[in-house]
Amino acid sequence: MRDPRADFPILGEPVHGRRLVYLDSAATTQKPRQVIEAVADYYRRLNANVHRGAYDLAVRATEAYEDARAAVAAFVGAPDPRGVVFVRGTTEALNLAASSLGRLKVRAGDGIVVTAMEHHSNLIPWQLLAQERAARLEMVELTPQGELDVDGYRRALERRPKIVAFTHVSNVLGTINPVAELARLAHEAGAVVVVDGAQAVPHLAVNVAELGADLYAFSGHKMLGPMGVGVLVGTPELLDAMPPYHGGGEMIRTVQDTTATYAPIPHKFEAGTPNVAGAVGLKAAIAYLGALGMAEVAAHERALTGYARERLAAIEGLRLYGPEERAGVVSFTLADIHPHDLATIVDSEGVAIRAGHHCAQPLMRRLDVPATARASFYVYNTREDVDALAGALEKARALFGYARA
Amino acid sequence: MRDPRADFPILGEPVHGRRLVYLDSAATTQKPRQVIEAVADYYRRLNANVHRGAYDLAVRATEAYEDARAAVAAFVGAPDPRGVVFVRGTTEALNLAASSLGRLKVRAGDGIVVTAMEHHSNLIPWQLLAQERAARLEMVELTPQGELDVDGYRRALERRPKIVAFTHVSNVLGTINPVAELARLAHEAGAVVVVDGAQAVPHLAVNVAELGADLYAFSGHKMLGPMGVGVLVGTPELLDAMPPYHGGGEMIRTVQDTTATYAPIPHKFEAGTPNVAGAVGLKAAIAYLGALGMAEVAAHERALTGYARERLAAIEGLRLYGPEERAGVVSFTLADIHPHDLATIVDSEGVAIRAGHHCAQPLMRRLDVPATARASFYVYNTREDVDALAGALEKARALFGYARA
Amino acid sequence: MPEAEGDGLAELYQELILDHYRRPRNQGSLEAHTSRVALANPTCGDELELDLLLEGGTIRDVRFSGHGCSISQASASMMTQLIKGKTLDEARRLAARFSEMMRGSADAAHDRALGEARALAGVARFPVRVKCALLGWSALEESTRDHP
Amino acid sequence: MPEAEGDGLAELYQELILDHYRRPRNQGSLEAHTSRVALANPTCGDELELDLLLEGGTIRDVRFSGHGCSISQASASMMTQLIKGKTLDEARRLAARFSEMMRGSADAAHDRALGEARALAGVARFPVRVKCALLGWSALEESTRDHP
Ligand SMILES: Cc1ncc(COP(=O)(O)O)c(C=O)c1O
Ligand SMILES: Cc1ncc(COP(=O)(O)O)c(C=O)c1O
Repeated sequence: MRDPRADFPILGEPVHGRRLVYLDSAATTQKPRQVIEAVADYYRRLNANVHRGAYDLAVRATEAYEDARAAVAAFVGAPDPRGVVFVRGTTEALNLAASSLGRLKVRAGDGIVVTAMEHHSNLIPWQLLAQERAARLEMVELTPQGELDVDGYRRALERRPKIVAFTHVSNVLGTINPVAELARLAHEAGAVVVVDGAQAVPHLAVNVAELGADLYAFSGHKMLGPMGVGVLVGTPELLDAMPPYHGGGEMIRTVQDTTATYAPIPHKFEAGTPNVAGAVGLKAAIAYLGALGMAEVAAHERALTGYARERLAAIEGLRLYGPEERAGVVSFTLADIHPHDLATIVDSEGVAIRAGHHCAQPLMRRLDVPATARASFYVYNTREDVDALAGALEKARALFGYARA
Repeated sequence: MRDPRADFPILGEPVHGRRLVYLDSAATTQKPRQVIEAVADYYRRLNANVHRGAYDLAVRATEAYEDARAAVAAFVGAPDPRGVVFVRGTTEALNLAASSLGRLKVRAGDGIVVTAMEHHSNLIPWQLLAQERAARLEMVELTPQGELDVDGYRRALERRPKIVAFTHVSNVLGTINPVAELARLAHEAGAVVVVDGAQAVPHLAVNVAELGADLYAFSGHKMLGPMGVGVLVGTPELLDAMPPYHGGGEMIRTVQDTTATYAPIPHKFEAGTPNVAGAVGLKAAIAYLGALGMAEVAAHERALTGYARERLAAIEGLRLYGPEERAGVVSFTLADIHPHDLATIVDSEGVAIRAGHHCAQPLMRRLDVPATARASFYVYNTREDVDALAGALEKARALFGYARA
Repeated sequence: MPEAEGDGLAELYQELILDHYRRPRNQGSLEAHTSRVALANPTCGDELELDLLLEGGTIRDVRFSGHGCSISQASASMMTQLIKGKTLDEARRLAARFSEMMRGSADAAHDRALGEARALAGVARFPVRVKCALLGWSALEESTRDHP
Repeated sequence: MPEAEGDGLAELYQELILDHYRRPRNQGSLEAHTSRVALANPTCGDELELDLLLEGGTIRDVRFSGHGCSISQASASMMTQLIKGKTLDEARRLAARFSEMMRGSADAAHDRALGEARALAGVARFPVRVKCALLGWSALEESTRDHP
């Protein structure tokens, strides 16, 4: 993969007088100037509201917006751009899914299956739905290695749940779930499959059609795109059948005083003025990733993650979580130093890592830790970044009174 | 008011080889370079995910986000920034309000009151809620002048509805509703008051505390801000009592496998990664409007609207809709020329106006037209823009075979 | 046919189109109809209802009503002229041809089979208006979807 | 007190603080308590439970449990030392003083009334960590809110 660092202005901004070593891309990624410029350029040249204007600017803004939709569809292998719904991010996508699918499918006593490695965004919407509908929410456990317990998953399917929701890639352990297999099993059991792709689309070549997910969610801001734009991809048949989510402008066909009929997909799910600039920026991010090559991106991360696991494992008292085979996320704890203290200490060396429960409290309980420290990698990270992290962790050990190994 | 046109790069972009005369600010406004730069600068210098990081960048991003919240609170007179919830836009704000208030307040047979001048975004969410809860949705009619029928409104209140939702300013007629009085009456009847401020906050000095609205919604993109950010302002007491909307990261306190407790406001309503760059851009827009002076902005629009009404009324066959006293929105029809044709024709002169039902089909039925043409004004518009519109409308008359007056 | 020139507006609003807009042919409804389809263009609020009387695969009669811009009304009016008396297959061929013209095909724009509807060739230069010109044809498509 | 220097980390993680982190004073729970309050910092997952035994406006005994970073644990530990045996009014005055120190007040940072808790003055330089240092004090505030 070509070295893209020069494209990221923020990497030139010193932190505490040091070079920024940004290792928190699982939370949000930095943006290349190509994306920053695409957004600015949209506002400078073709900003207008979409879908409603008979004038030139509105036509061009609408084209830009629909081009972005087509680019997203192509990037994730969605056969039909009508299956691409723009939302704010993964969280909104999953709430939309839970709310609309819930009304379509879930009655009292019905089952909904999630896993113990879900981000809160793929858990709380199902909790709320289960509470509202008096449905049964079941959580599939993990193996000691931090992989999904597929036997437990099969058992959960025997009760024929209406909906199965799981993450493609764990944001804590890096575990990559066998989505195609899990989806096939769920379909055999008659369930609709909802996949949280927030940590997958940025890092792996994803093809939703091959995976067989009925609904698939991800965020633009985690894949070099702007904040405030994300995607729910669905099969047109399912989206067609689902009742609308938000009511408002753009999503209607005709409106009477107390009733309305709705527009075809995807517009049925896009009430109100969308984030057109965000979609345009996401398209630029997709073009950027496409030029790097998703296979190369994945290989780069794999190499870096392997190196990081090696370097970190050599630190005395450091414990790594999660399976060997994984995406570019490394969670760890170090002796009795609380992850929050670790984050503060490595920050003083310019190294940005995350500490906490990573919005995955059920998983934390299973790991039997209140929190972990997490380093996550992306296209702009290097082996030097890993070295900087390792060095900063040694400093933490020293501050907490541990002798150098 | 100082002339701000030089700040708007898009106004220098020719349309069909002509100067752009942008008269569709009620749909979305153009952006000054100060806002475009604020967004780009955020990504270049301090982008990170908020509220979760122990490192320097995350702290600075969080500060920027919370500073934006404080700026919004100050701009609309919200006494407490905790009452400012960031959303995508007015539509999401109103859907949040309907969903959460619905669960808090509305049981079968309860009443919800709206008006016949609502934008679909302040109607469909209440329709959906009424259908879901078997509640009664009542629509207050308008006077022939296009103002709210306050007697009808009082009668509707006699049935003691749980929720009253109305717009501050009509996006079609420009009618400015007497929000403070309407809110007082609704409160006396025991109702919660939800106000759609999408067309008010950009154009008038708004003070939500003085108005007495319990919930008040508006969009950043209609007030020089970026797309993908908007606001629901509420009294902290009401927001505290309201159940959460989206489930996900950031909005929780603790999460068990099948239940969770929620964070205090405003975070309870801000699940997932927010549009931090959008909030930062909105703050820049507020600073820009503040420097122009909202009183000056309102006066500028008033003068321009008066001039436009005068110029347009002089065109033979042209019919204006709505009251004399109004915000900077002018809806009209011209002889038998369909508004859509009008928009196409004036576009060829570089003049961007909107044609259609303006997401207000119930109002269109009451005006007894399928559509109107609409010109709307903002800080960058001038008398020359109005002249260009009037000239282009004469061209439309000529094309449709009407003799020059 | 006039060639597109200048801003294209003179072609868009040529007399024949305005004539169909102001005096639509085959306007109204058919008491005896075999199909009735109502369509709306949610963007601009145009509405159109199309009644067909089909007999043995032939369009015996056709009427339309509704309201909308000059393009949608004129196009529907011209369409009714074209399809009356035609077989379903012929009508579908015309619809396909008209679509091609809307996508800018010069060949289609010179196809005499399209009759007066060729006056609408200039709409191709106004992408947002293409939907208007297609509204009547879309109603036709929906009316005949379930026929062989 | 050591003055802040360099990156402030040496001050933040000085021995006294690590000692309280590793050997918290007054840890555990009180079987006989007049209040029990559990608080969490949702950002980092720190959790803390504070038991108080109040008698006639005086804090007779206090214990805390939970888990969290060195700052939150050390701060809670130091707090329990400070407030044990104090009246509610005195404890509230200490809480206010501690807050001032967290907002950077040099005056508060030299107030002997804060005892060992003064070692936490350096936290003021780490804004995200201020919440950690305040967690125990927030639990105290919540425990005593309904008392006169
Ligand atoms: C696995 C996973 N799901 C969902 C989310 C939520 O994404 P967002 O905050 O963009 O809505 C995240 C990121 O925080 C994530 O890592
Ligand atoms: C009065 C009114 N309400 C609501 C909206 C919807 O705002 P948005 O599209 O930003 O959600 C608009 C603008 O389209 C409006 O004019």
